[in-house]
Amino acid sequence: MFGLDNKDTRMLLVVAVLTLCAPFILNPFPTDSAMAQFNAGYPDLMQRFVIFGIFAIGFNILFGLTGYLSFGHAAFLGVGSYSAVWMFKLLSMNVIPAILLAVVISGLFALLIGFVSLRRSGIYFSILTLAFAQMSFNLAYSVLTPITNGETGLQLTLDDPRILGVSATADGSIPVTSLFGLEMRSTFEMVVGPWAFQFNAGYYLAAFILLAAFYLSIRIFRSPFGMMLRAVKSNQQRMNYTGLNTKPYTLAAFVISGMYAGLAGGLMASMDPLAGAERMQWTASGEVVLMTILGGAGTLIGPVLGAGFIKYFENIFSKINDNVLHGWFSFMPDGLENFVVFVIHPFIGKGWHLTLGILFMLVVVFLPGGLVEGGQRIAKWVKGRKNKDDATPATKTPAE
Amino acid sequence: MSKSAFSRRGVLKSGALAGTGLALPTIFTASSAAAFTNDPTGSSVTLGFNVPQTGPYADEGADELRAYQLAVEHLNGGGDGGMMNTFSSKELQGNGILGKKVEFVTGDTQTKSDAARASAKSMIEKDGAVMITGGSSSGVAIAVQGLCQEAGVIFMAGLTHSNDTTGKDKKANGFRHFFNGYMSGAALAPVLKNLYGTDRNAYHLTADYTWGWTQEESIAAATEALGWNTVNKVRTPLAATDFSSYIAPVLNSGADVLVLNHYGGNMVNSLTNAVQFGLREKVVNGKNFEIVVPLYSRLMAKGAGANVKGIHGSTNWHWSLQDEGSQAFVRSFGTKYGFPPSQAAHTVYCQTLLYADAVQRAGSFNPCAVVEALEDYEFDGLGNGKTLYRGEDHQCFKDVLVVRGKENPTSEFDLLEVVEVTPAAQVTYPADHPMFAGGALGSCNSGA
Amino acid sequence: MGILEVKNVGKRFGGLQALGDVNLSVKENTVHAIIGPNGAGKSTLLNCLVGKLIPDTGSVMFDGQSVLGRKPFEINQMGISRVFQTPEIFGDLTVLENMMIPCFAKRDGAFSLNAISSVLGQKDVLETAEKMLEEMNMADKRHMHAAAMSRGDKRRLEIGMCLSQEPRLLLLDEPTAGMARADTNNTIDLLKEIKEQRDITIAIIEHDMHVVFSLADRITVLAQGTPLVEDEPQNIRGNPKVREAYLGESA
Amino acid sequence: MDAILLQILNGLDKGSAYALIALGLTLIFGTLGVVNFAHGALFMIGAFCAVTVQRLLSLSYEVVDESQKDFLGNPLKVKTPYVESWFGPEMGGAIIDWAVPIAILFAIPIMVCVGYVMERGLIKHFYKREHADQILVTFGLAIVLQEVIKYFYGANPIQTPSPEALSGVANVGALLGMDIVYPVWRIVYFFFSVVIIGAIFSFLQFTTFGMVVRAGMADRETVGLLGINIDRRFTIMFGIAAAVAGLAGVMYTPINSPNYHMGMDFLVLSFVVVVVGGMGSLPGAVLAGFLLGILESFASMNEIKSIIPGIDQIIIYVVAIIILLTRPRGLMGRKGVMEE
Repeated sequence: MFGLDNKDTRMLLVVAVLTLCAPFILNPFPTDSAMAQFNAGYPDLMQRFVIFGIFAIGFNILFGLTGYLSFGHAAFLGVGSYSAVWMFKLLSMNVIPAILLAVVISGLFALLIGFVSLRRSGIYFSILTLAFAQMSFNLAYSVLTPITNGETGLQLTLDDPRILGVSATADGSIPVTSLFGLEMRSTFEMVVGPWAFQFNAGYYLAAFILLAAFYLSIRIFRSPFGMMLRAVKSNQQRMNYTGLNTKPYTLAAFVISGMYAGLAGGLMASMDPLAGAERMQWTASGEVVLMTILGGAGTLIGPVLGAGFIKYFENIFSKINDNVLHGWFSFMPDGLENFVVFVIHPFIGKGWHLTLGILFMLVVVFLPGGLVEGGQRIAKWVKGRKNKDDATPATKTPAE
Repeated sequence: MSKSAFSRRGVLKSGALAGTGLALPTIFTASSAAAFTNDPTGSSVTLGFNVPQTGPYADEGADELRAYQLAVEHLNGGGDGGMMNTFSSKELQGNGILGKKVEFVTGDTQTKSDAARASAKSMIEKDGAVMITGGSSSGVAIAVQGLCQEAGVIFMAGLTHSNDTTGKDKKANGFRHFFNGYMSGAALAPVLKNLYGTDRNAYHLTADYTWGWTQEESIAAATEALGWNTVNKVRTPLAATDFSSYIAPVLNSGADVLVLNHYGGNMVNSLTNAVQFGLREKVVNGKNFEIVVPLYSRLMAKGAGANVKGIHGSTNWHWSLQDEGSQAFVRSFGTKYGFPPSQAAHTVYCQTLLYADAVQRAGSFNPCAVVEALEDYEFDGLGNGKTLYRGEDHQCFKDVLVVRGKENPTSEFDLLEVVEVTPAAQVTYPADHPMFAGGALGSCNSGA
Repeated sequence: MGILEVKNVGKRFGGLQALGDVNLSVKENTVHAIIGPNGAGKSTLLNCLVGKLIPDTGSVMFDGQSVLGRKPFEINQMGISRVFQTPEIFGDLTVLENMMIPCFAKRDGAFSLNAISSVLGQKDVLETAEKMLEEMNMADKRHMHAAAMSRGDKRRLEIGMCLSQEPRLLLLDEPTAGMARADTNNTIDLLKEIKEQRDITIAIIEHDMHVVFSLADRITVLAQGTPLVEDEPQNIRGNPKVREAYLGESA
Repeated sequence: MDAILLQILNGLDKGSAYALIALGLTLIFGTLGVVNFAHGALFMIGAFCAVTVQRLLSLSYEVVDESQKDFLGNPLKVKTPYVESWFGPEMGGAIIDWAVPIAILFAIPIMVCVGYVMERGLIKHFYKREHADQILVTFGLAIVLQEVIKYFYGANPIQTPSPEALSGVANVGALLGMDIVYPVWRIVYFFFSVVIIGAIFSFLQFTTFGMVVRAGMADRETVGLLGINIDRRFTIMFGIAAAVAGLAGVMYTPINSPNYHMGMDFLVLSFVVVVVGGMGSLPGAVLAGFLLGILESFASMNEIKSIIPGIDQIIIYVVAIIILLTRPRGLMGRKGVMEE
C-alpha cells in the first residue's frame, strides 16, 4: 500500500493509529487518581511530541543515513520559527503560508550552511555546523534583536500590520493562529467516567503533518537516493570511483533534513506564535542528536521514540514535586513516607536532568541500538517465549 | 499531606458524577459557553508556580518555591499566617480562596522562553491552573505573560526587572510586583549624588540583551540628569564567563565609576573581575574609583563574596527591614526553613497573597474580575510601605531600597545593608514615559 | 593509437621525483600490466590516471579526451573503473545493494535525486545487478552484509561492481595482494574469463609475476619513476635489463 | 599600546584555561579514540575540589553570643573555624586563606581517581563503539556529574578567593617603562598552565612511558602487537588528562566563582579549540587555545566592536570556520583522524 512493502505499511499504520489515538493512549490514568501526574495527553505536550518527532525524523535522514553528525540543526528550527512568526505578523494568521515560508527559508539557510560545512567531514563537519548555529544564536539574542526580539523571543503584538486579517480582534486581543478559520488552540474535550481526553485541532494538524513526514522519510529510506546516502556513510572512496558525486548527495540530504527542521519550527510557531532564540542554542542541537541516538540512529521509528522519551521527561518529571510524592506515599507510616520521599526527591522536579542523564547512560550501555533495540529485544523475547511454549505444551501451566 | 493535589478541573469531578460511562463532549474553545478558562468548580483551586529549577537561576527558583509553599500554607490557614496578619486588606480568612482549598502545581522554566511557556501551558491545559506566577528573568516573564493573556489566566510576574515587562510588552492579564530598571535609576541617583558628587565619568558594562539595555538606558539617564558624564557603554555577550577583556579597557578610559548592568552569574563574574583588576583601589581624576551594581540580589551577592563590600545598588526588598510586614514574613519563613528569605521569595509570596486577596474581594476567579480588583489597588503591610498597583500599566509602585555590600557581615546571610529607603513617590513615573512607550495593555482576556 | 595514452607524465613530491617521464599506450581490448619494484611509481601513476593526483607535466588521454583535472567520479563516468588493492566495497550494505549502486551510477549519472521511488521498483537495475551476481557466482549471498564476506568474495564483488558499469577500461591495483594461493588462482581465472568474454581493456598493476604472466598481453616495466621497457611477456622474461633492475639477483 | 598589551595578557590568560582543557580532551581522544563530552565536567569537579577544601578548612563550631541577634531575633551563633582554634587565629586564618593552593594537593589524587574510575567503569566499554554512542554516554555522565554537584552545592556561584598575598595587582609594565597593572592571580594562572603544559610535553617526550603512549597514539594496533599492554597505559593517561582538567579547574576558581554548569560552558568551546588545533594533536590544542583566547580578547575591544558590532559574540566561531575551511584538518591535525 502507498508504494511501500508490507512491513513498512504496517509500521506506517501503527504510527498512524498511535498518533491519531494519542489523546487516549497518553491519558491512561483517571484524572482524579494520583497517577494522573503521568498523563501526557494534553495539547501542548502532544504537539511537542509530534513536532520534535518531525525534527528528529529529518535529522535522522542526514545523520542516520549519511553518518554526517550535524551539531547545529537547531538553527534551522529557529529560522523556521522566526519565518513563521513574521508571516503571522505581516501576512495572515493562517498557518499554511507560515509553514511554507518556514520550510523554504530554512531550506535556503541549510543550503548555504551545508554548502560550506560539507567541504569537510567527520568531526570537522560537526564543528563547522556547530559554529554556524552558535553564531546564529548569539546574534539572534543580541545584535539581531530588531528581527528576532532577542531575549524575549519574537511574538505577536496588538499593532502588527497584518495584510490579510486584523491587527487586533474586536475585543482587543491578538488574533489566534488558524487553518482557514479552524483555530489551532481549539480543543474538543471528551469526558468518559473519570477519564478526560482532549482533542486539539493544532495537535491533529501537526499529527497529520508528522504522518506525511514519516511517510516521506520511509520513501526516502527505501529509494535509490536513500541507498546512495547509506553508501556515502559506508564508503565515500568507492562512491567516487563508481562515478558518483558524493557532494550533491550529502548536500541534498542536509537540505532535506534542514527543511524538516524548518517544518518543525514553523509548526511550533503555528501552535504557539512565539520564537525564542534558545531554540537555536547548541543545547537544542544537542537535544535532537540525543533524541536520534537514544531512539536508534538510522532506524525509521527510533528518532520519534527518542523525541517522545526526552520531551516526556522534560515536561512530566520536572513537574513532580515533594508535595506530589507525599501524596503518593501518604499511605505509609510517617517516618517511612518521609524516607521514601527523601530518597526519590533528588530525581524529580528540579532533579529531572539527573534522571535523564542516568537514563541516557543506561540506554546506551544496555541497548546499543537505542530504544528500537529495546523494542526488538522485547519482541524477540515474547516470540521466543511463545515458541518455547509451543514447543513444550506439556509444561504449560493451565492455571493461566 | 493531602491526598493527591491533582484534581484537574472541578468540572471533571462533576462530569464524572454525572457521567454514565458515555462520552460527554464539551467543546473548549475561545468561543465556548464556559465562564472563563479553568473555572474552579470543585472544592479546590489550583495555582501554577513556574520557576527556574534547572539552569543558572535554580537557587533563586528554589527560594521562590519555598515562599510559594509558605503562602499556600498561610492561605489555607496553616502556620502563623505570616504577612496575612499585617496586610492592610483583611479579606483573607485562612480558609483558602473563596472557601476553596488552595492547591498548586510546579514547573521548570529552565530560564528559557520556550520551556517556560511549555511548562505554563501544561499547568493551564493539564492541571487547570487559574493563575501562573514565578520566574527569574524578564525574557521568560514577558513570554509567559503573553501566553497567559492568550489563554485567559492571570499572570503574576516573578523576578523581572526590565522596563519592557510593564512597558512595551505589558499585558492586561499580567501584573508585576517587582520594581524595574527605571526605578533603580531613580532610587540610586540621589544616593550616588550624595556619595560621589555630580562630577563623575561613568563607564557601563551591559549584558547584551533586552533587560541589560533597558537598565543601561535607565541608569544612564538618571545619572546624566545628575550631571554625570557617560564615557562608554559596552555590551558584553550573555555567554561570557570571563570579563577581563571588558574590564581592562576601563582602566585607562578616564572613567571613575563603573556601572555593571549584569545579573546572576554575569554579575558575580564581572564584579569579581573588576575587583581583581584593582579598580577599587584606583584613583582617577583625584577621586576614588567606584563600582555600582544597579540590581542587587542577596543570593548572587553571596557568589561574589567579599567583593561586594561597600558597593552600592538597589534591591526590591531585604530581610533586615524593620517594618511589621517584613518581620512577620522573615519570622515565618526563617522558622520554617532556617534562613532568611530572598527578595525573590518576598516578591512571589506577596503576589500570591495579593492574587488571593483580589479574588476574594472580587468574589470570583474570573480573570477580568481579578484584573479589575487589582487595578489601582492600594495597600500596605507587605513590606515596602504603601503600595499601588497602577491600572494603566499594571506596574507596582512602592518604596525601593538602596543597599550597600556590608563591610563586616555577622553571618552568611548578612551581606547587604539598607542605605536608604527611597519613597515610592520618588520612583514613580508617568505611564506614558518614553522608556515605557510602545505596546498596549489590551483588554483582559478571561478565555470565555 | 591506444585507448589510454600517457605522454611525458611527471610527478614530484617535494624532493622526490616519483614519476620521471612516463609514456604509455594501452591498446584497446588488451591486458596491459605495469610492473616494477617497490617505489617504482606504480601507484602514483595509477592515481594520476584516475584523478586522485594531478601530474606536474605531461598528458593523459582516454579515448581521445584528457582526464587531467577531472574528479575521480567524472573519470569513472568516462568509462574507467578501478579495483583497489584492498577491496573497497560498501561494507554496511548487502551484496545485492553493492551491485546495484554502480548500475544506478551507470543509468542515472553522477547524481540523481531519485528520492521517492522505491529501490525495489527499479526493475532494470535489479535485473542487471542480479545478472552480474549470477555471473560472479554470488547470487546465493545477495542478502549478506558485504563486510561479512571473505576477502576473496569481497574482491570478486568489487570486480563485479566495476564490470556492471561496463567500463571501457578496468584498472586493477594489485588485485591479489595479500591473498592466499587458492584465492589468487580463483581471481586469475575470473580475470581470464572476463578477458575472454568481454570487450574490455584491462590495465593491471601487479607484484606477483605468476599473475602477470598468466594474464598480460603486454607489460611495461617501471623503475625509479620511468618506464624501462615495454614489450610482450615472453620478451620481458628474458630481458637482462629487467632482470637487473627489477628481478635483481634473487631471480 | 597599553590597551593592546593588556588584551594580549588577557588573551594569554583565557588561552591558558582553553589550552589546559583542550589538552586533556585531545589527549583522551588521541590515546583512547573517545569523544569525551564529560571533559568539561572534570574541569568543574576540579573547581569544586577547591570549594570542598575551602569548606573543610572553614568547618566551624558555634558559640552563642547573647549580645548579637540573628535574623530571627534570637541570640547570634558566632562561628569559629576549627583550624583557627587549633592553630590560633593568625595561622588558622592563613590556612583558610590559602585554601585554593592547598586544594591542588588534594585535587591531584582525587582527579586521578575520578579519571581512573570513569575509564575503567564506563569509558573502556565504549572504545569499540561508534562515536555517537560515546557522545551519548559521556553526555549523560556529564549531566549526572553536574546534577550531583548541584544537589550538594546549589546552583549559585560560590566564592573561592585567592590567598590575600596573591590577590592584588602587579605592575607588569614596569620593566618596559610602562604602567600596565594586571591581577597577580591571573599571572599565576598563566605560569601555572605553562608549567603543566611543559610537564605533559616533557613527560610524553622524554619518558619511556610517554614514548609508548605517543607510539600508541600514532598506531595503536602495531604497538599492541609488540606485546606492550597499551590499555593500562591509556588508563593512566586518562587519569592524567582528568588531573590536568581538574587542576585547571582548581586554579580557575579565584578568577571566576565556580558553579555547577561551568563545565558545560567550557565544553563547546574546548571542542572548538581541539578541532581548530587539529584532532589528536597536542601542540595544536595548545596553540589553538592561546590563539582563540587572544583573538577573543581583541574582539572585545571597543575599537573593534564599533567597526563590527557583535563581533565578540561570534569571533571564536568565525575563526573556527575560517581555519577549518583553509586548513582541512585544523592547525596541526593528522590525516584520517575523525574524518569518517
